[in-house]
Amino acid sequence: MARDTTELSRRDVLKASGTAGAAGLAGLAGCTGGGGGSEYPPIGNYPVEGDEVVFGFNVPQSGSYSQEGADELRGYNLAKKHLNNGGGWVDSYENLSGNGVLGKTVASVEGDTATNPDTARQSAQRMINRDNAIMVSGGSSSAVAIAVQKLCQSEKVQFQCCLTHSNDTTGSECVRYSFREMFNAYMTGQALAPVLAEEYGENLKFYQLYADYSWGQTQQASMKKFFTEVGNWTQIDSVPTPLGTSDYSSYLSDVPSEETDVLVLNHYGLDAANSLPQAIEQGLKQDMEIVVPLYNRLMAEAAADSIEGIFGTADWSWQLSDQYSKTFTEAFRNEYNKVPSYAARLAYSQTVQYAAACQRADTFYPPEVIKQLENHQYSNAGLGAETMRKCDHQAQRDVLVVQGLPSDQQTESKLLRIVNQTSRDKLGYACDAGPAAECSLGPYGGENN
Amino acid sequence: MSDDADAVTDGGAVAESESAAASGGSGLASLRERDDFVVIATAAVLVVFPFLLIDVFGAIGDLTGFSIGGYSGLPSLVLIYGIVVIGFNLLLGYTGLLSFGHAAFFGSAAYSAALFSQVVPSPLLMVVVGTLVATLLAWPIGFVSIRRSGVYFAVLTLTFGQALYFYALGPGAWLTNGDNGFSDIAAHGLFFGAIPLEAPLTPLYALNSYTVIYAFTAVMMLIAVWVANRIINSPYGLIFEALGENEERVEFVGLNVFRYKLMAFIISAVFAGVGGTMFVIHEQYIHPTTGLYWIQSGDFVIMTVLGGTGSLVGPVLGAFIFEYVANVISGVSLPGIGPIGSLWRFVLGAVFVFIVWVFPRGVYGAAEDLIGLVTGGGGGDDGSEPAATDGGEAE
Amino acid sequence: MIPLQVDIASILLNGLQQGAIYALLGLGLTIILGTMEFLNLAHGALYLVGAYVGLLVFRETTLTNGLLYSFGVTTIGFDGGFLAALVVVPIVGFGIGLLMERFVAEPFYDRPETDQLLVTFGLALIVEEIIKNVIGGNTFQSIGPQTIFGFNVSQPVALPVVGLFPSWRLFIIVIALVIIAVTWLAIERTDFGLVVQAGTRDSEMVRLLGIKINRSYSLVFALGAALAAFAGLIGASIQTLSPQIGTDRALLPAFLTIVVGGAGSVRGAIAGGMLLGVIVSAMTQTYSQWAQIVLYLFVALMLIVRPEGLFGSGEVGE
Amino acid sequence: MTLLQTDGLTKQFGGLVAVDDVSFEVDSGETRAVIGPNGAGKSTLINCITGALEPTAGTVEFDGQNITNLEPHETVQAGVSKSFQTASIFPSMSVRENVEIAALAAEHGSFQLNFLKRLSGFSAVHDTADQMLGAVDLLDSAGAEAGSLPYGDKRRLEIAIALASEPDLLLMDEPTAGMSPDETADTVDLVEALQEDLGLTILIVEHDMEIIFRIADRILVLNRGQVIADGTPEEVQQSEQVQEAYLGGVEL
Repeated sequence: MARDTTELSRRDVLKASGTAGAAGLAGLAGCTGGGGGSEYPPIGNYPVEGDEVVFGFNVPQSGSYSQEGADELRGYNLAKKHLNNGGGWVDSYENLSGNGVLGKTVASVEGDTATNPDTARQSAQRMINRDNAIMVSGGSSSAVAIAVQKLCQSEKVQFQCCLTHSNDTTGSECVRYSFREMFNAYMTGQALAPVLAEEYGENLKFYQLYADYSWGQTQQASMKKFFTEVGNWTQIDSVPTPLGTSDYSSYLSDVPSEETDVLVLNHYGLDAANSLPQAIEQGLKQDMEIVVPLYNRLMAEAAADSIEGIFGTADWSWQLSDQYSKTFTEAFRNEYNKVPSYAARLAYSQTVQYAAACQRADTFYPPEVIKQLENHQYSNAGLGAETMRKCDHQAQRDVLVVQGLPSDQQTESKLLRIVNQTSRDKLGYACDAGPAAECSLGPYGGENN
Repeated sequence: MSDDADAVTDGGAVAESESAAASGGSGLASLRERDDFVVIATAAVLVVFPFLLIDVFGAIGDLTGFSIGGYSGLPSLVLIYGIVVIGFNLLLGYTGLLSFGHAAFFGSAAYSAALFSQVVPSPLLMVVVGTLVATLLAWPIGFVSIRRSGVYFAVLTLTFGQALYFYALGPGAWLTNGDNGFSDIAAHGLFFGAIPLEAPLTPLYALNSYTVIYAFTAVMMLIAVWVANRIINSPYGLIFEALGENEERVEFVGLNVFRYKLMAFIISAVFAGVGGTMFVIHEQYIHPTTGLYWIQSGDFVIMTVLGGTGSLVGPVLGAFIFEYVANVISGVSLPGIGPIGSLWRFVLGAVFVFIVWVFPRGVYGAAEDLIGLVTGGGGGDDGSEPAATDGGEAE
Repeated sequence: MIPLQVDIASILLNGLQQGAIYALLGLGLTIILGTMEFLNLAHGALYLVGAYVGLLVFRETTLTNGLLYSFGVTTIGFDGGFLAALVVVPIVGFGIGLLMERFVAEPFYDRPETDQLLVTFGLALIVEEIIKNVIGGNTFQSIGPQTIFGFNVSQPVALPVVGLFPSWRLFIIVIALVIIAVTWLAIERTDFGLVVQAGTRDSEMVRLLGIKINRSYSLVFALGAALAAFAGLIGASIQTLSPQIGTDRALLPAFLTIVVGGAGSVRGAIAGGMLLGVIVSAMTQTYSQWAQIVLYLFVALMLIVRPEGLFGSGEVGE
Repeated sequence: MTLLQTDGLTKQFGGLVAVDDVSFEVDSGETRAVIGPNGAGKSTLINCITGALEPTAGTVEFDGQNITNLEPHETVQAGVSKSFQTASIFPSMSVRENVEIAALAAEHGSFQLNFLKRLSGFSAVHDTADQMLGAVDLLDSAGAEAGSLPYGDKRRLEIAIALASEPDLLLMDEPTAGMSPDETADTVDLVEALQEDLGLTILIVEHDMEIIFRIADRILVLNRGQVIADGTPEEVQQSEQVQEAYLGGVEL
């Protein structure tokens, strides 16, 4: 855990008394002094003692999504730097001062989710119990996000979703203590289906492969729903592949090439960087179109010579002309001399949004911070006007439809072409429809919930 | 053969001759023999353990600047794995059978207890149901595996664990919630929710490391130690040890080797089952990777051998070292090197190879030899293989 | 759906390709286990090392985390191409095998089986962690070549029944089968091979007969290690590389192969590997979620019904 | 009256017939011997009796009960105990524990679910163990580790283990193999002593003629798996077949 300063914990009462011997300690009783603005009762890791507040950055440093994890970490550390010393979005947020949050400098601990929900949960547990993190964020597999947000709900510690696209995260598995900036599979279907119907035509037959966990499952369900509704396509089959598979030859040789018009690869990160090139290597592109519904720049980079003409959707792109996008891309490029992927944007914006909410609530007391985030209208996250909806904590925002560039037009950082930015009014669903219908958030945690 | 139920003089005339322990009958050794000493000693350690690990280590950590203190969940986790490895040691240390599939019993107990909690949210009943499922699973698996030995036994037990793992991950997801892990466990308090598990045991601030869940786990650990100690001091202890050394001779003294080895397997599975249910009550979450994957079975082996297969308590020490390195040392940042972070498995691997190479009888065995040397008791016996136990000492 | 015979043909072809890797792994493990009765759980680590050495030799790779990265090293490896890797990797494997036999295996020959299992289990853990922390925990792309021996292998080739099949995977099957055949001949025909065969039958007898055994022990161990490293190179040319591949993709399949084939039997390792490869590929193309489950239950059934395996002599590994 | 009887006992390993249609009896209280050159099938015969090997044909009856297809532990429970040629003991367990485990099996049968009962409370087991250790005068080193005993003591411990099973018939597989002359003499006296005070029936397998002729009541001579003579030491000595087998053979 990269700790900047020595760990100050609730046991500083013991240290203050200096008695190391076990004997006399039993008699020591005392209430917790210190911690600014502590008119609220203690809950989770609140109140925050000392002059520091700890954010937990729990990212995949190994496994299929390790590339996305590395970019997330860059986004998080950039946000921490700006929160403590100013710069980037912090300068233009009216209630962020640029010297920490509520007078406390932001310290961070890092953890490795290893793209595995169980490892992620243990790592988050250590951040909460041992490092007293007031907020945990990160991850790029929905199974990880769901596992960690459930832990945070029971430990009453705020969770800011990073890269998780499954409908379940703010659907059947939603919790009060978690907010998601990223769009979901349902919105991908809504944005992508019209573009594909127009590009490839109607009444086609499609075949799906999907990563066999929460994201893949809900993604292939949404694809089927909207491809059939919008383009009147029919699904031949939808086959699960274990997360982390790297050899897709058996699955791909099972695809009926004469019958299939469109092959949908619901894979992400390095899984997609394996399945897409292997599909092309096996000559499937000659008989059918291939679609990778969820794209990111790192995947495109890893499979650069296979993405030509391949459609997909993305959360954000550095090529957007929005003022906040420009500031963020510039700050990121100066710090790491490379262009940010949307994994970094999500990490950065979720951290800064949390800090702003704490400032607005003028306390770290979780229930108050949650109320500040709920139904918060904002347009300072690089995608124009957005609303963090109260009923399922899912951000209502635009979605980008993108297409892979041919190799000759690709530059070191420009690999995808933005086809269109589908506006949020043409996307989403009401609180009692789609995934939100299955969501029941759970208590705030304080007595007034 | 006359099956006369001879009069059992409970703890009566200990007919053992005076030179009880091989390591020169010092007073300590004969004291250790008496059955309840082990239980009292364990109880004493259990009372002090959280305070030692969290508060004292924490205070030392704050003084020295290294965060070496434990945190509130750690003591229970160590005891849970302690329960599992006590049982596992009866199979590996005493009977000499190395299984690579005990996660199957740990995980199946955890999942069945979690599912049962939605019907009856009582931790106590969860332990009963989970352990029952593990035992029912252990009987057939044991029955077919016990006939093999050596690498065949290890691989055979491994295959059952892996089959369960992939079932829980894929096709069994309707039951186990697959890769998302099972998290809606409905039991949050003892006696149908009356006493919340997470609540501190006493209102005293200085004792807030003692939670109800820790007390519940400590009691289960105490029972496990008591049962294991009775088994080792029963005919079974003698027979398991003999099986570990010369199976053919055991057959030729007229004992049914197959059924005793099967009992060793089932008993170790019961301990793993209890550990599994306590794990799910403590964590309120279970995932195939922790519950059923073969790496978890491998961790049980590491803990047992690291601690020392030659004694009852040794493996628990191994469980402590393993969990401490995994959860605390991983948070320490050394001045020169920076954060240890995920290097902890490297630290563990190095320590493990060193122990197996130099101290085949594990940390506990090494400590015992050291004490033997220090007290001039002629030193502990030189049992070189791990399956060896101290001669006459039936601790 | 797909006509039946196309399905079966592609199952067999994919099975052969996966089976070839299993056979290479099993072969290495079984001659070590058979000759020296030494249980080597670090066999997977040799596969891992072979893959990473192949990566370093084959192309320049950019790092994103790990110790080297923190020291400012952002790209490692030199553009040697696949040919160089084909030569270098087995040699490196052979060298490591010699060292391992000398410093790890020898002190443990007369220690009980559980000790051998545990020290190599710890060693595998250390190797995996060193690679994970030095080169970084993330996953690298596979290192399949574009052209080799003048053939362009990046395009799929049209095969009669199967239809389009990646040509590089055909090459893998050929290369692997050649190496397996060469190894089999070396063991069946040469006098060094005779020692290996005698060893796999009854290693004590060989020692008693006074054959200068420890020199050939290190040769056998080195050969086994070279085969594992070579399997790592081949595996890494079609699948991604990460520090975890040593256990999931190499160690478990190697042990499953040798117990199905019969511990200590060279023929058994080859047959066992191929059989398991076909089972996995058949299940993946039919009920993919059940593939691993059926694989493990098949091995369990084999161990119960025919404990000595297909060609085993039964007394090795008991 | 006959205690043990084999009828047409045969054991084939593939083509090799190790024991070929052997029928012989052992009367209770008798010291019976089986001799023959190496490879005559003596050990195979014993293994077929104890159940370690499954006979290809023929039956074995003990005390009127058919024990042909019993597992070794069932044969021991029936009253047939065996002491091994190689001192098969439990090296890192104490001498006392080595004998106690056999006494335990004798007292409580081949399997019990008494895993919570305290062993120290089994006074009958401890008494038998002490009695047997006394019989082979190893009582003073009862607490020592069995592995640390000298070879002669290990062989005597081995016999004590066999005795602790309270057998009616004791099979002794070359008890004097690898022993010095005076150790051999002690063992022979021990066997004779056991005969008298325990009233034990003993079946000794040996290829050392000189001992056998001194202590055996009746001798069965085997050669290449077949019975070539069966009778008192005197009768066996005169039979030409025995002389021819042994003259032709290496020994004598």
